[in-house]
Amino acid sequence: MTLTRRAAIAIGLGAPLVLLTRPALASPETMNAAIAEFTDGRSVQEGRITLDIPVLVENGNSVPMTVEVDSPMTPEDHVTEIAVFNERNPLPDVVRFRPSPALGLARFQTRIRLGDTQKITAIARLSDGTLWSAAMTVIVTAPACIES
Amino acid sequence: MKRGGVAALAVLLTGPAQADERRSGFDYMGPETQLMQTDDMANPGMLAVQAGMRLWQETAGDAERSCESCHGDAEKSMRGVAARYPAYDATAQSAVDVAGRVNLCRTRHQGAEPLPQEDADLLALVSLIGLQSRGLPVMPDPDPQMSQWRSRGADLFDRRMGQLNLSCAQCHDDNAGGHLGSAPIPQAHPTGYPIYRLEWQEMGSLQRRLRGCLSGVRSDPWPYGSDAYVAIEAYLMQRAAGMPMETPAVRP
Amino acid sequence: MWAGLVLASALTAGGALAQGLPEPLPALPGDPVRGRAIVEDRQTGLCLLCHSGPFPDVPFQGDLGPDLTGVGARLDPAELRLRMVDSRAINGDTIMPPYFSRDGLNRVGDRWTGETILDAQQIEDVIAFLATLTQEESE
Amino acid sequence: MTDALVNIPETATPGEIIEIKLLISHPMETGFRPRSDGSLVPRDIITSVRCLYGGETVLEVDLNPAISANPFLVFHLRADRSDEIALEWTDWGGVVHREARQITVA
Repeated sequence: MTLTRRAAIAIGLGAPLVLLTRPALASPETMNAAIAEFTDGRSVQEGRITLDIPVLVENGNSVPMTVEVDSPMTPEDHVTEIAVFNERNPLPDVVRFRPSPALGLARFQTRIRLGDTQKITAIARLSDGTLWSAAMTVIVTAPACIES
Repeated sequence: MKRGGVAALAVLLTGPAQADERRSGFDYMGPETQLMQTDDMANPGMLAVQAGMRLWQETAGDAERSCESCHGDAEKSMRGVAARYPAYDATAQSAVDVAGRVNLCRTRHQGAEPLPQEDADLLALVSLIGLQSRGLPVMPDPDPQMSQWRSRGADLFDRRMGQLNLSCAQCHDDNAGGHLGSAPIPQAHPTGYPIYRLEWQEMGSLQRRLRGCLSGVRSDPWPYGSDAYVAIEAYLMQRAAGMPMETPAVRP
Repeated sequence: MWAGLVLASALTAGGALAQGLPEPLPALPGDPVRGRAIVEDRQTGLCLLCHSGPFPDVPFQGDLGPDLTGVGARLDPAELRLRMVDSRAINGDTIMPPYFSRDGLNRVGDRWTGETILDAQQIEDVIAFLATLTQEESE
Repeated sequence: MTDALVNIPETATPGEIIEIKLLISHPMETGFRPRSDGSLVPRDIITSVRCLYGGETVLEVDLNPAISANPFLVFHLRADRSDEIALEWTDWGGVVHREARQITVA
């Protein structure tokens, strides 16, 4: 990697994490707009999908996230798409999974960036067209030491 | 050196009083970050190791030699090596850390330019070498020349620096386990370098980590490669004698 | 310079350490509202990296220094001022940075050479704010 | 050359749901990070990951700048036949990287 990839900031012992995500923060409104586009105005029910993220994370640069939908994953009854949204990163979209029933299990794990404490929302679209959601608030701690 | 020798050396170098109370930075991390380190398939440091394995076998420099040309299989020849470093190099009349050793090999034996500090290839090779000591106890170089390096490192560790006027020891000895903001202050045992630091989002050396603290107290870091860093590395590794190596570690 | 002189007089006053700096620094009277902002800002005051206190809106306060809850009842402004200006006058081994002293510093980074962590006005503002923290328990 | 760690079981029993892990060496530059002169470091991310089982797409993943550096992905697959399992990911320049493994199901 190159030296230029390191931000030339040396503020002292305390500095906020947000250097990654400075310019334009998304807002709950932009997240809601992105969700509305995904759901196409259909109603969303709570349940069937679970979102597993540590409530308190040590560094927002790498936050483990697991999303799982309670689905038999058969050709007749399966998940067609899962979308994850956030409300305070610069962009509301985090990740989308489009599984086929061949997976057998609708469970996905990845690591995400969170620029700040915020609400994360996951929505699953099933093969019958219904939409299911889960949401949770994740507290991102500010690292104490940031270097130049 | 045999196992008994390791234990004896550990006691000799650290004194028995510290032995029970030393904790790796690993112990201060949350379970998710710990799992990121312990699962080789989830640990981004293993990407550096993979790159290091490729580089180990690639020739470099005018001599058209690879690391492997001289050292053979890294898993055999490099076992335990990183646990001894920094070590004294009689020709250079200097203590060198593992990265410094790689660069000495490049200039002396490969006819290649030294790699810049924090160069991804250098970190990859040092990660590969470090992995071959994972789980082995830190076993500082017994060369008597090292003692002056360690005492210089101890002096620097205890010296207040910067506008905030703090020494390494004031945080990492006197206040280890306390919290600076939300961040727990670890005891400064460098058993896992190079580390994948979530803050950096890439691999980095102990020198980079030390520079971070120097900037944090509003001091000017020494240039990369300075003797001052090697001295502190040597001192810290002596304090960590007997603790298991963790390379490549993950830290917040 | 000025701080150094004040500190020297504090250090020598009356054999035992003087416990305070009664004279305000050359600044307008401290403003507790500005002082609170400085204390709560992790990049300006840095205070809550090490201290906790009655600051419900600030997450993740440190625990290295004394809790600031009730500090205004425990210490008078002169005592607060000395601890802010240079806490080494109270305890030579303190981890409290010298907020208004350039004495005896080592390897200060170029960006900060010749600068104090806070200026006189900021110190007075912080003192004015800390003096308001007289409630002994946080709610 | 992109480094990646790919973990796909070599064998499975028919109908077994296996776990697949992928860790890709990539900075996932967000496009929002300022340089010291104020300009932004251009975005450079992996945009998508695909899994193919015997040539049939079984999973597509869309990635955004909110995915961490060195993207890590864990998912599952019902192993019902011996065949090739391939992982393909597309970078910002549109280049597709591919790692494939053979699984024996018996």
